[in-house]
Amino acid sequence: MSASSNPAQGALPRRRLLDNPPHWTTALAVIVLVAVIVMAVFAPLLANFEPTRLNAAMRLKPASDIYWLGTDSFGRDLYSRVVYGARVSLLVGAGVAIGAIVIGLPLGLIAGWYRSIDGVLMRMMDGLMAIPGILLAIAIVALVRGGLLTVIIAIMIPAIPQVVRLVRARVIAAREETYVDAAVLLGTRPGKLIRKHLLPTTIAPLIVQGTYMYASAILTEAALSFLGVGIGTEVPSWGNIMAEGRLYFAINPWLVFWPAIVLSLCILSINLLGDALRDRLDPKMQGRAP
Amino acid sequence: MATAATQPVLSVRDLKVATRGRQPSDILKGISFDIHPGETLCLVGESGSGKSVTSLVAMDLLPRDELRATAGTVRLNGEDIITATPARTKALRGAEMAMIFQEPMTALNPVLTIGLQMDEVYWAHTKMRPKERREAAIAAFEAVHLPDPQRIYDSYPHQLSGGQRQRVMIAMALALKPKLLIADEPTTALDVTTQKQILSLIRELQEEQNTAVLFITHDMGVVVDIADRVCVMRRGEIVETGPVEQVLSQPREDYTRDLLQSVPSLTPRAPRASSGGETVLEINNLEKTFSFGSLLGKLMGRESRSVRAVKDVSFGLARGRTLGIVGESGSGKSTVARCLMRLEHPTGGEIRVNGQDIANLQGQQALAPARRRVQMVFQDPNRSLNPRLRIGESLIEGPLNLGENRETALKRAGELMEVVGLPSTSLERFPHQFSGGQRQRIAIARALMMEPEVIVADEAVSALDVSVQAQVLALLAEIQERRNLAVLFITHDLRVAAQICDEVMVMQRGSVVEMGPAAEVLGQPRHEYTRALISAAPGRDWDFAAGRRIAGATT
Amino acid sequence: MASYFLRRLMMAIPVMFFVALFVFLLLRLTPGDPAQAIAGDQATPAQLAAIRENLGLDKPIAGQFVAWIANMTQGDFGSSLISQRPVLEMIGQRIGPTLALAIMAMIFTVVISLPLGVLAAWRHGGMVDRFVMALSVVGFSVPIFVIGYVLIAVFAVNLKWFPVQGYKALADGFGPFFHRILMPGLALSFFYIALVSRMTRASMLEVLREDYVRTARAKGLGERIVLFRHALRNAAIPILTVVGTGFAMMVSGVVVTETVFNIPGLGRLVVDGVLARDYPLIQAIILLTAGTYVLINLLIDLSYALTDPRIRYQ
Amino acid sequence: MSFRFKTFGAAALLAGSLSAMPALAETTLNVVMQAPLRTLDPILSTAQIVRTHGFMVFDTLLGMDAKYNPQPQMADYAVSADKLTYTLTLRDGLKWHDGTPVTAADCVASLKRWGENDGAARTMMAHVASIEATSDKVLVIKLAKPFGQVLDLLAKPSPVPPFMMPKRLAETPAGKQVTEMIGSGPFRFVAEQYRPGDQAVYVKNKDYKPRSEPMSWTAGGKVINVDKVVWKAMPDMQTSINALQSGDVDLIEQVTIDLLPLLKANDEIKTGAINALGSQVTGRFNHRLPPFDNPKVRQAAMYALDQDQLMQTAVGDSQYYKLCASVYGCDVPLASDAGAEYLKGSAKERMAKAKELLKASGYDGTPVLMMQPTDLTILSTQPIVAAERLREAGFKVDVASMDWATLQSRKNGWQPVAQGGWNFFFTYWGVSGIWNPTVHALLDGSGSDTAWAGWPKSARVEELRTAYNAATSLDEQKKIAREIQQIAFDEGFYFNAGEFQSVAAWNAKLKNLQPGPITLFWGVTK
Repeated sequence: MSASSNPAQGALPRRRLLDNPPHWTTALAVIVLVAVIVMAVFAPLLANFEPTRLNAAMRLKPASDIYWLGTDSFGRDLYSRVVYGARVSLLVGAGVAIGAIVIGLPLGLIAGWYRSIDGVLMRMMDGLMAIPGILLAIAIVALVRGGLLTVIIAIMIPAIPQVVRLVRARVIAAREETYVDAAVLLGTRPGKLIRKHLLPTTIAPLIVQGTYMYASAILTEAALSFLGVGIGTEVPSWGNIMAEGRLYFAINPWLVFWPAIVLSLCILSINLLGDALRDRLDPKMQGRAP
Repeated sequence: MATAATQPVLSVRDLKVATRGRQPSDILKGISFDIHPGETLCLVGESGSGKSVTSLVAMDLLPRDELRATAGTVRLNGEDIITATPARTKALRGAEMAMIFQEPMTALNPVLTIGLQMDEVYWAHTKMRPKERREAAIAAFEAVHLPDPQRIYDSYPHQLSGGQRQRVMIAMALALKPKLLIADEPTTALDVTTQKQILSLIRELQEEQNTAVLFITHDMGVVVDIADRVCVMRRGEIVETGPVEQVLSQPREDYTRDLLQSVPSLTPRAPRASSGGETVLEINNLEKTFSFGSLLGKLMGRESRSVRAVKDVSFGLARGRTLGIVGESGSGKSTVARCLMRLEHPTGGEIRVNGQDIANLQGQQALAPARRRVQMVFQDPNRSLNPRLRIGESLIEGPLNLGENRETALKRAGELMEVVGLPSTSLERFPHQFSGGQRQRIAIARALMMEPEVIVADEAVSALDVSVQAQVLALLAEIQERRNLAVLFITHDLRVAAQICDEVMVMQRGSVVEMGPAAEVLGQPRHEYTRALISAAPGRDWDFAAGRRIAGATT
Repeated sequence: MASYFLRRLMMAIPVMFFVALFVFLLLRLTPGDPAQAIAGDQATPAQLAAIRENLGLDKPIAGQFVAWIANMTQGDFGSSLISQRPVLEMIGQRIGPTLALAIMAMIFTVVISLPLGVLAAWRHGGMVDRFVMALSVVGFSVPIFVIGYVLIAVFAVNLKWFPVQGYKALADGFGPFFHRILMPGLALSFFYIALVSRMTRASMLEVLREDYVRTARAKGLGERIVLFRHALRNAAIPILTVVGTGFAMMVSGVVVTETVFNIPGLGRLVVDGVLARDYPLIQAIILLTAGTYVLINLLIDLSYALTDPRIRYQ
Repeated sequence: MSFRFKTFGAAALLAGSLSAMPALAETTLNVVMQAPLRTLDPILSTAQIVRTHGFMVFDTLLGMDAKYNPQPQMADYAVSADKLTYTLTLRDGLKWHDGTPVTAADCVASLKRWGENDGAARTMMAHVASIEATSDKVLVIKLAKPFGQVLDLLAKPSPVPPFMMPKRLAETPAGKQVTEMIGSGPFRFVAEQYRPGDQAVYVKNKDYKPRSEPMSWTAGGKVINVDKVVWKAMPDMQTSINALQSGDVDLIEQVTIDLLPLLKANDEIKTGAINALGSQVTGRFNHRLPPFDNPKVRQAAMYALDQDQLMQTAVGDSQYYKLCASVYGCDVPLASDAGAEYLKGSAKERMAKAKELLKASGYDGTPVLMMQPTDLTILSTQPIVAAERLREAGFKVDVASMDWATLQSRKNGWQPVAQGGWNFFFTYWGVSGIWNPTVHALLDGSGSDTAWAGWPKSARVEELRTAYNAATSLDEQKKIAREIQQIAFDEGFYFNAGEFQSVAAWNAKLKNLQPGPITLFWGVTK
């Protein structure tokens, strides 16, 4: 049955994306994500207080009409901080995903196409992958002063090899396609060939991988903050809200749970979206882990 | 040999199968047929006709989450498979009915030994003891003429050749002497010489055991060789059925007739007069050796392994002529093509394009003149066009590289589309919107955009159904005529070679064994290997065009 | 097969060298001063300079690197700048709990996720399948420390079934050991259960579509044999691969889990080491973890060869 | 310096990894200390945990009693009439943990090493002509010029106390750590069970002969009533509290004050201050970089910052902090209200004054780079609170978050902010480390590169400090100290952000916990 080769294989990503109505989980995920993005963009309107506004007299208060989710140990409004926290978390996720792709994509294309460079480059990537990301991130955050950019870079560096590997694998697979041979025969030079024929094949998997990196970056930021090496407390992120809240877990566990719930929902949605994208962009990958 | 008096082993009535999902579509639209003991029924049809699905229903192996039988009965010895319990069909499978599949490479579990996989058949259906099972397995391997059955028993599938694996599959299928054997394109993936052996093996065992065989194929030649009766299928329906000689010689349906007409004749066409065109491509003493062996291996003093894929190949090709390279898989014919296109770097010899040796040129710039003169059409039309680019973009890629301006290139592309029989509006569309045959036309148009003097066609029609194949071949011939092209045609199919080649070169294991005018090489082969190839061609004693057996041919 | 293994082993050398170089440079370019960690925050610059000189930190970086590599090839990983104890000894003291935690988590993962994944694939679209998919998405989405805190809040603080924290070595008896490792092990394995069950499901789904599975069914074999003998062994390679690359993620999980459950393992040692700029200690731990990662992946390559004769006879 | 998860830096723990020893009615005290023990040399380290460790294993020649008076401990002392010769006579029965007797020569070597490492001791050594052992039992310190602090320094429980160790250890070079723990103190260190950063184990030194006088701080008889003390590090305060409630742990040295309500309900747990002295939080200006190189800008900042707000945010319950002007600690003999005008009035009034001063100062809007340690809870809130106040006053402030180790190292440089410099940060000091101008590192007015970070320069302060060292009467000392304090305020040496009390929690089974300048383990019974 030669028909077993997927008939959708040749179809365009854009087309497949809109083919069928989305699963209800995907719809829900999109709604949650839109809500989070609205939260981030309109944080000043939604928040009841400045997220950094201290009130030493109102420390660790339970939820009330004024403080919808209570206050933290600085007397800051938890609700407002959670709302503002969306900004940092989304930024970290976007920064990491985009950064890793921007750096990893050219490296992957080069490694996949030029065999002479492949060996050395991939050994370097293996080395980078062998260092547990969290240790690398801890060390890097300690390297430069803790700040948004540092955290993004620290989380991004261990993510780069993933992108390089993914792109390289795609390029090597695509190189076997006869349309690449055909392009060579048509006199297309390597630069244009990579750009026109190889690069596009990596886009769909990169979008999918990007969503997973996005989600995992937010989680890693939270873990770093939890370990005390994240973004400084002046800028609220869900991670450092939880990290600060954990000291008072026994007094008010909601200091941890509220940001945790929002964080988990957000990541859940990104992951669901990633799954949906993957199933649509690459039906062969259905159900495969990131 | 089959008589209607005996009760059929398999009786299919009004079988309908549909896809599951929101918009079910019918795959089988109500088909009926019977098979009697000792009889071979061929289901023949082009891709998508539903012949494989029929076999899966009979085995109760339909992928449940994709397809389901919506109506009809499938009776095995009178027992309806569709309504039988899974436990019952499980007991029948392997014992009463058995199946062999198209791909011997994937049909055996790669991580288990052959012996264990054979053993499972006995283990599942008999109460034999381990020792008896082993003896039975070895005996079964002997029965299918496998060399050294003991060794085979302990081997893993990857250690066997394709033909050996298919023998193992047959041994497994027939181990318990089932009443019904279903063979789904069992020889399609094999070389012709192996195919011939497997077909005669199936015949032999069938006669021994009086098995009913349901044989699925797309190859009319195979039908001639093996069928007692034929069902011609098209889009989920049986269009014609009857004894093989009757269907082949007096087809009632136009579809059947067209199908038969499309089968190229094995008899070489009349030689074309040499046009006296100049020689545009000349290959001298071409060599290609692949070596495997890492730097590390060399450091450790290990010999690097190497394979001489092409040994001392020389030929010339003049404008207006077609040279065919024929051979089985692994003969090096495709490597020759890739070397002369400089997709591979030859390890020796000369490749002269219009007199200039390009064997050692490096870089697109240096190769540009040769690239323009020599273009290629690939085997699989699904893979040779970039699915993400509009047809127009694919077509003008080469001209743009040569500096042609976009408008004029697009204009030429539109004209060429009409030349290959497609509307010029096709330029705006994407490859997946075309059928395989159309895509191959587009690929040809893309090659022509470069205004080449030579076209290399590497198995360019092998992936196409026979009717489409005929149209594409006709197109190629027409274009060659019109543009005075030199064509290098690489194929494993002697029928195709016989119909379009002026000269034929036969390759075996990297070397040229015989070369000369097509009529000579294919008509009076001198070399033993060529003779073996020809005698293995399925259906060679049937003249499809005339609808009759070729006098004097032996069965 | 030996040459296959040897080849993979040789490839690990440049990888490890790169790890060493990278870690060394990263740390030495990091501001922060181990002398301060030794002398305390009230120490004066003069005191710090004396300590630095003593530790050899005033020497050129390239020289320090070469000396470090040279010593290491002789098995000498150096001594902690802070505690002055041999790094290997310190690691030895802490590795037990970490290994115990990691191994328990792996056991939980395998015991729970393999059957789940196989069942989900077998009854594609059924209840188990939905459960596995839901579990896997949730498992990827909830931070490990939140899971830890929830477990503690429910099972330790409210139900009082388990101690809130702490660790007992296996040498103290299996009962106490298991009692304390169960919750951290589960918290840590949550992510992996999600990952591995999802991978198993996906891999099985793919394998179940293979021709040889159809062949096995065509022979009239029962589903159990088809699933576990024919399919699972073939599905094993991607699963093993995930387990191998998952090791790096396991390390992050371990660091956090050890903190939440107060387990005196390597994870905490390394975080402390980074924060105190204890270079030899961090270098050794990162190198050892990276080495373990490389080794695990090497073993997994080896296990490919064991599951797949095509690789074995290469 | 260390990485601390918890408030006040409690550290980590380790429960079950003690190898189970046969408990023959042996009493073991399981303690969660405020920080994990990572280094052992109590002369090289200024960290409180190492000092506490020092008092376990080592002894001092003199001890300090609850009235801040030096008293005999290992040695009795005699002072010559001209106050230039101090004769110390070792008491009988002192033995090192390796069994050898303690000799005067050992003590001379120990004092010399101490003199090289401790700041105040170095000052003293500048006045010393000779330290010699005149016999196995007697050592004599001769001063070249008058120095009023000799006994105080020999007895000081503040960093770094002059711990006595055998000569062979005391001869370790100044910058190198002593790792072999052989002292003559009331506990022996169990080296095999030491896991840096995780656990330290001490057993009762059965050869130790306590003095006969009653216990009072580090003076008097150190009577040990438990067989073993185990320090566990626990990075999570919640964990420590759970362990205390379950009985796994007997004592938590420092409890996060916000969590005290959790313990109040439990009758089996007692809480209270066992360390009599609090800790002062100090906000340090960098006098070498703009904008705080301008005294007027510093003054504006002094008015803007608010003790009460800083303390309330950091500590919460006002029961556990004190606000006072004294730079030497609120309850020490030298305490005074000099400079109190900077703290008087409502927060609003002071803010108005700050705005006014800043306007007048010629502040050009140079941003203040404030370093914030994220991993040290007790110091992580102040920069946030302070930044809010400074901004209100008209400053531009950048809060740079970093880990404590980075802050520690960064504070030692004075390059421009763009190249990694700093303007302001908070730290805290145990009162025993700042209780007079000799030991108070932040009052160093030399402005020299080797001074503690901040580098204020005041010739007058230096004169006064010299005078203080020579002064022998308390009244004279008080007068000098008062003047120094006033200058420190006027010149903006640093901002005194108040004094917090650490609170311990323990199982009610423990009795006779001794108050002290540091946590002491003598006297306690279980």
